[in-house]
Amino acid sequence: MSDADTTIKSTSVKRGFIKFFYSQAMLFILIILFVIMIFVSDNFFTLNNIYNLFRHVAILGVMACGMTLVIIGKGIDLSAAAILGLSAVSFVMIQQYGYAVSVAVAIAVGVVCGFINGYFIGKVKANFIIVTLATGILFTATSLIISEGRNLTARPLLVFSYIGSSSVFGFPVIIIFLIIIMIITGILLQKTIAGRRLYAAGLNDKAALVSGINTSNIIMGTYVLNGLICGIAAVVMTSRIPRIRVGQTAPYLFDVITIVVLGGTALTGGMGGIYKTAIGLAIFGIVNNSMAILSIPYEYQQLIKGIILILAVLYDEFNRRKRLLYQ
Amino acid sequence: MKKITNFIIDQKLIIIIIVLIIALSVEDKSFFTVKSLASILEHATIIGIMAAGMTVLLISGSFDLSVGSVMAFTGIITIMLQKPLGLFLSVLIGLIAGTMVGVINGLLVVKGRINAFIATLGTMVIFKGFGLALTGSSPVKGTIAAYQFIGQGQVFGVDITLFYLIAIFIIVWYLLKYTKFGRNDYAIGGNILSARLSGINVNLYTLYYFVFCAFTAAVSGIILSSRVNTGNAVFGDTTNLTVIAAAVLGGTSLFGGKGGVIGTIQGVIILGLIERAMVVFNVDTNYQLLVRGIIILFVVVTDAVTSRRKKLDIEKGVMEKGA
Amino acid sequence: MSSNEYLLEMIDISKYFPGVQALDGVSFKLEKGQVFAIVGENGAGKSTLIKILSGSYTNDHGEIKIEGKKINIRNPFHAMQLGINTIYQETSLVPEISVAENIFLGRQPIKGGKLRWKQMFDDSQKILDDLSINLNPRSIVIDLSTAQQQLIEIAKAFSREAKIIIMDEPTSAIAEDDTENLFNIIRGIVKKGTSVIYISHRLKEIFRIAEMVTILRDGKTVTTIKVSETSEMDIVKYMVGRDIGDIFGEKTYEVSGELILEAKNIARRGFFKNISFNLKRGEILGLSGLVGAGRSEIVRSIFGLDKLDSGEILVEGQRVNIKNSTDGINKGIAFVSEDRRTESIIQGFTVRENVTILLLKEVISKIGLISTKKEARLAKKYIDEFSIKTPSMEQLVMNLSGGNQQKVALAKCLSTSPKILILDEPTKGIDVGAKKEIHTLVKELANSGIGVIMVSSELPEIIGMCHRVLVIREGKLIKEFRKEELNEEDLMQVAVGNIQSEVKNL
Amino acid sequence: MKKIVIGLLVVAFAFTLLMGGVSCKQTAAEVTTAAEVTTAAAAGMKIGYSMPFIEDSPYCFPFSKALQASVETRGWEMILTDAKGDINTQANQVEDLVAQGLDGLFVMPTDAAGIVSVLEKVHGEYPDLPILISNTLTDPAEIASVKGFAGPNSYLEGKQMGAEYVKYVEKMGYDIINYCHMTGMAGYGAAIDRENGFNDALKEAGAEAKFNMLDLQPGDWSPDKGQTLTENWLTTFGDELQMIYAHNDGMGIGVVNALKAAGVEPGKIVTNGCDGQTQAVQMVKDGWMLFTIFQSPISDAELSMSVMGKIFNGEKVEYFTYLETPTVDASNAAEYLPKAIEIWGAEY
Repeated sequence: MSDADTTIKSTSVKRGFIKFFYSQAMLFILIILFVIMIFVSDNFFTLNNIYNLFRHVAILGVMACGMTLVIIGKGIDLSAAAILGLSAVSFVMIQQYGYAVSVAVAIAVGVVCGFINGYFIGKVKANFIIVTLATGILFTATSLIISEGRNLTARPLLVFSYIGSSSVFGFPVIIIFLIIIMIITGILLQKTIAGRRLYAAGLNDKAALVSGINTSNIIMGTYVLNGLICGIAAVVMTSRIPRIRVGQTAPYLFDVITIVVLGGTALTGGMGGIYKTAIGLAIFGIVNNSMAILSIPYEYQQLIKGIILILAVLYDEFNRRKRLLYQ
Repeated sequence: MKKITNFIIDQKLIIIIIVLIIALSVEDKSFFTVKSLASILEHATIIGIMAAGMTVLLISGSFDLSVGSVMAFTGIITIMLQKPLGLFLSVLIGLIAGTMVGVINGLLVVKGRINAFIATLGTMVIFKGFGLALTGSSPVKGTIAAYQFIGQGQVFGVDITLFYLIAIFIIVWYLLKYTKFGRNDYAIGGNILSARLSGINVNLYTLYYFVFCAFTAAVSGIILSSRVNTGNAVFGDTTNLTVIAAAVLGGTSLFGGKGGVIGTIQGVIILGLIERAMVVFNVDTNYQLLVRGIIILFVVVTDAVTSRRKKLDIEKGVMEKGA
Repeated sequence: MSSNEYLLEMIDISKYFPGVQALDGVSFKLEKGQVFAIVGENGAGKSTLIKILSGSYTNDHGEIKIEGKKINIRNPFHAMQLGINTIYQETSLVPEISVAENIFLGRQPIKGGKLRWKQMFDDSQKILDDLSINLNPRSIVIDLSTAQQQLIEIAKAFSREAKIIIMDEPTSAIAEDDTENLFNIIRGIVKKGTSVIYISHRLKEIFRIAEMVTILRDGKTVTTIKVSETSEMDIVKYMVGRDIGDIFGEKTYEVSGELILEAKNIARRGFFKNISFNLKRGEILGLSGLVGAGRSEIVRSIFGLDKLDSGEILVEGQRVNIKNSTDGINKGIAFVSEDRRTESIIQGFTVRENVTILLLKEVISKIGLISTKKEARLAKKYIDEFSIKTPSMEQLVMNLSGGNQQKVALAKCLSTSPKILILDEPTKGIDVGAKKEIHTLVKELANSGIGVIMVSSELPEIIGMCHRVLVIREGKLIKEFRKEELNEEDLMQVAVGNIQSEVKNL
Repeated sequence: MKKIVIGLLVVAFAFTLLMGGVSCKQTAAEVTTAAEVTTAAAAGMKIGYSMPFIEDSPYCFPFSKALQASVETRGWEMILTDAKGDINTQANQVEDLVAQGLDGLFVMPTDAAGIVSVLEKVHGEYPDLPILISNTLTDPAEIASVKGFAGPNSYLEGKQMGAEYVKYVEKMGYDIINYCHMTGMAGYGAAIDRENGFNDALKEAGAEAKFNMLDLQPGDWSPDKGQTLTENWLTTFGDELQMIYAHNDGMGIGVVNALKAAGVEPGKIVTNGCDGQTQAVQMVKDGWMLFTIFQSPISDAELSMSVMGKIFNGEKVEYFTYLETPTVDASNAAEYLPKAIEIWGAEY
C-alpha cells in the first residue's frame, strides 16, 4: 500500500488549493464565456437579456435538478421529458376543476410516473436506460390518449401564470422559483441523511447495503423525486407557455442531460451536485442566448452547441485526471 | 409451473414472434406469402443493419447515439457528390464520411476518455447541424437513376435490401464468433483489465467497434438515401434509440460482455412485426406507441428477473462445487 | 557464482513516491524452478515490488536482470512477453466466455481469418491435463468457483511459457483443501522449470510451499533465507522488527454470559438448511468450513443481507424478523464483510463520511439538517478511538492502507454500539501487525460483553480466538467443537468430510 | 419474480384500460355513423392514409379526426398510419398499406422529395391503385405515379402572406421595414414552401429592397420556441424590429405572447399567423396580428376525400385541386371567429 502512504504524506494546503483550482474547471469556463460575451455584444450584459437568458432555461433548470438526483444515483431518466408532457397535459385537461386540484393532479401524475420508473429500476433492478426509454414511450402514449392528441390551452391561472411570466421589482418570478428549487434539492443532497445515503448508493451500492442503507428505496426515491420535480416544472411551464401539445416537450430531454453533464456530474454516479448543475445551466443558457443575440444561423447553432458540449467535457475530464494526481 | 414460466421467460423472443405471426396470419390472409414475409425483413433492413453494428459496440461495453445523424449525413454527402463525382465515387466517399464519424466517436472515448453517452450525444448534434448546414436545411435530390437500384432494386422478386440485411448479419455473426475482432469484443466488454493484460490493444479495438458501428450506420444511410432518392438532415432524428432498443431487445447487455446478432435479428424482427401489426389491425395511431412501450418494458424486465435468477443459480453451483 | 544461473535478479531496486521511499535498495535472486516467497507487513513495499516486476511501475534506481540480461520492463504486457505473469488477488478472467478462450485470450489459434475452436479446446484440454487440473475447457468461467478460476489463471500463465509466475495472496480467497490442490499444481509447474514468486500473509503456507523467503520491512530487504533454515516466529520477528510473541495472545477463557442470539433451524434454499446455534454475551463463536460451504451466507442472512426461507432468530430472547440490513443494525447486530474493497467501506467517501454513515441521526441539528461541526467532532472521536492512521478525516478511504481501511470498517460498525458483532474473514489480506491489533480489539469487545461471530478460513485464527467453533459443510451444521477439543486436524477432517478425494481433483 | 410479473401486468392493464375506454367510445361512434350511411357514392371502399406525424403538428390532429369523420360519412373504411416524422417509416408504412388490398391511397409526404421514389415503386407494383397526394405537395409538384394532389398549397400561402405584407408596407408608406423571419421546423416541406413563397412574392412585387431581414430562425411550429425567439430578438434589435413573419399560428401566437409580456402595444410590431386557429383569429381581431391565413383542416380533409370519391366514380380529375385559403384580417376577423371556434374549439 505504499502508494496510499504516498498520498497520505503528500497532501498539503498548496495541493488543496491546486485541487480546488482543478475542481472548478467549469466555473472558469463559465466566467470566460461570460466575459467574452460582454465584449462581443452590447446587448448581452443588459438586465433584460440576463433575465431572458435565465427565463428561457428556467424549466430546463428545474428539470436538471431532478435529473441530477437520478444521475448521482447512478441512473438516468430518459422519460423526464415525457413525464413533463404528461403532467402538463393532465394539468390543462382538468383545469376546470380549479387550480388547486389541477396543480395537485399534475404533480401527482409526475410522482406516479416517477414511481413506475423507480419500481422497475430500484426494486426489479431492470436496466435504467431501457426502462426509462420504454416508460417514456408509455407516458407519451398516455398523454396522447387522454388528450386524444388535441392541442390544449391553459386558462390564465392566478398564482401560476404569475410564476410563469411576471416579476417582482422587475425580477422574474420564474427565476426566483428556479433558485428556490435548486436550494431545496441542494440542501437535500448535501445536508440530509437521505442525500448522504444517495451518494453512498451511487458510489457503491453493495457497500451502501452493508451500511444498512436500503439502496433500492433510495434509488427509487430519486426517480420519484424526479417525477415530482417534472410535475412542478410542468405547472410552471404551462403558466409560461399556455399552449400544450404532446411531443412539444420531447426536445427538452437531451438539453437537460447536457446541462447536468456540462456541470460535471459524472454519469458513473456518486459524484457531482446541484452547485455543478447550476454552473452547467448557466453555461448552457449563455451559449444559447449568445447564439441567439448574435443571430447565428440555426444550422451552425447546432454545430456549435455540440462542439461546446464536447470541448467542455474534454476539459473537465482533463482536469479530473489532474485533480486525481493531487487527491 | 415454475418450469413453464422459466421456459416462457427464456424463450420470450421466439414466443412473441410466434404469437405475432399467428395473430397476423389469422387477420391477414395474404400475410403468409413469401413476399409479405420478406417485406417484414426488407422494412427492417435499415434499422437492422445499424442494430448489427450497435450490437458489436454494445458487447464491448460502449454505446452510440449518433447513428441516426451518421445515417442522414452519409445520405446527404453521397447525394450531393453524385453530380460531380459520379455514382461509384460518391457512394465510396459517402461511406468514408459516415465512417469517419465513428473514428471521431472512438477517439473521443478512448483518447479523450469521455463517457460514450456524452461523446456520441455531442457528435449526434454536431453532424445533424453539419448536414443542415450543407443542405441549407432543405432536402437534396438524387440525380443518378441507377443509384436508386441500391435501395429499391428487386432480385428474385424480393427487395435487394433483404440481401444486404442477411449479408450483414452473416458477416457480423462470423466476425463475432471466428475472428480476433469479435473475440476481443467479448474480452474487452467482459473484463477490460484482463483484456489489456492479454496484450489486446483495448483502445484500438474499441476504436474499431465505434468505426464499425458508424460504418453500418453509413451503409444504412446509403440504402435510405437511395430508397427515397433524397438526402435530408432530419432523417433519422429518432433512429438511435430504436436501434439500441432492437439490440437490447435481442438480449445484448448494455454493460458489455454478452450478446450477439442472433438475438438482435430476433429483436429487429419483433419490431418489424409490430410495425406490420399496427397496419394490419389498423391500430389507432395513439395506441401504437403504447404497444411498443409495453413490449420493450416487458422484455427488459423479464431480462432483469432471469439474469438475477441465473446469478443465484451460479452462487448455488459454486457452493456445491466448493463443498 | 555467475549471474546467468539465476532466472531473475533484482539488484538494489528503489522506488520513490512524492513523500515516501516505497522501496529502498531491495535485492534478491530467483533461481529457475524455485518457489520464492516474499513477506512483509502492508506498506513494507511488497505491492510496489510486484508492480515493478509486472510492469505497472518503473523503478527509479537499480536494475532487473532476466537470465543475466539487463532489461527494463515497460508495461504489464511487456512484462508478460518477458515471461513474467502475475496472478492478482481478484481474478482477471473474462466471465462470459469459455475456460479455453480465457487460457488463449489474445492469442486464440486463428488460421485463414477463422478461429479454430476445436483446436483451441483440444490444446487447452492438453494444458489442463498436463497440470492435472480437472476442468472442462468448454465450461463458462462465471459458472466456476473462485478456486477453480485461480487454477485457470495458473493454466493461462503456464500456457504462455511463463518463466516466472507471481502469485499475490493466491489463497486469500480459497479454502484449505483448495489450497492443498493449488500447491500440488504449483509443485507441478515448478518441476517443469517455471519459477514462482509467492506473496502471502499465511506464514504456514510459506513453509509448505516455498524454498526461499525474502522479508521486507519499510521498503528495505531485512533478509533472504532458506525456508528450511528458519521458523515462523523468526519470520514474524523480522517482519515486525520486534518479538510479538504468540500472535493470538493469551489463551481465552470460558464464558458464561446469558444468551444474546439464538438461531433456530434457519435455512436459505440452495445455501444452508436447519442451522441452529446460540451465542452468549462475551463469547467468540467461530464458523469454520470450506469457502462456499455456506458460512458467509449464514451470517449474511442473520444480518439481513440475504433472505431467510425458514427458521427463526431470537435476539436477547425476543423473536426478531430481520428483512434487511437496516433491521439487522436496529436489532443491534454489526457486520464486517469479508469483501473490504467493495462492501465494508465506501471507497469514494472520506474517512469522516464513512465512520459517521450509521450515526447521521446523532449529528442532526435542530432544523433537521446534518451539522458539519457535530459530524466532524464525532468522526474525530472514532478516528482517535480506533487509532486510524490518516492525514485528515477528509482523506478518501481508498487511499488508506488495508489495515486502516479495516479499522474504518470496524469503527463504522461499532459506532452503533451493537450487542452482536459478526466478522467475516476479518484479517483476510492484512499484515501481521494489523492482524494482532484487530485480534486484540475483538477480544476486548468480547470481554466488554459483545457476542462475536467470526467466520474465518484461517484455522490458527479460529482456534486461537474462539470459545466454540461450528463447522459447516454443504450448508449443514456438521459438528460443534468446544475450546478444549479444537485442533486443526479434526477441524479440517470434519470440514472436508468423507468427500475429500472428490474435492481434491476439482 | 411473481411480484414483478404482477407489477408489469398491473401497469399494462392500467394503460390497456385507458386505451380500451377511449377506443370503445370511438368504435361505437363509427358503428352508428356507418349505419346511417347508405347511399354515398362508391360505399364500402377501403382506403389507406399515410400521415407523416400526428401529435408533432398542431394541424395534423384535427385533420386526422376530420379525415375519420369524412370517411365515415362516405361509408368507407380507412387505415391511418403515423410515420412519426421518419421518412423510412413512412416508406415502410406505405408499402404495408398497399399490401392490405386498398381501393385508394392517400399520402401526406414526410419528405416532399423523398416520398417520390417510394410512390413510383408502389405505383409500379399496383398500377391500378389510385394514389392521391394530400395536404403537402411533393417535390417535384407533379409526378406521373399519382393521380393528383388535393389540399392547400403552402407555397401559395407563402406568396399570399408575402403579398399581405407588401400591401401593409405600401399602406404605411415605409421605404424600408426591418423584419425577422420565423420559419417552421428546419428541413420540413411546409416551412421551405412558405419561405420561398414569401420571398417570391416580395420579388414579384419588386419590393425586396424594402424588406430588410434582420434574422432568420426556425420556431419549430411551436409557441414556446416562438416566444423565446421573439424575446431574444426584442433584446437584440430593440426598436429596429418592425415585423415578424411567422410560418404558422402557433409561432405567431408565441410572438404575440412575447410582445404582450414586453409591453409592446398592439400593431407596433406586426406579425401574422397561418391556419386560422381561434386564438390567432382573436388576435387579428384585437389588432395583435396583421392577418392569418384561414386553412380549415375540416375542408382540407373533405377536399381530399371528395377528389378520391370522384376518382372512384371514374370522373376525370385535375392534377391539382387546391384548397382555397382566404386571408383573415381586421376586416373579416369577426365573421371567421365562430368558424374557427367550431373547428379548433374556443380555447385553441
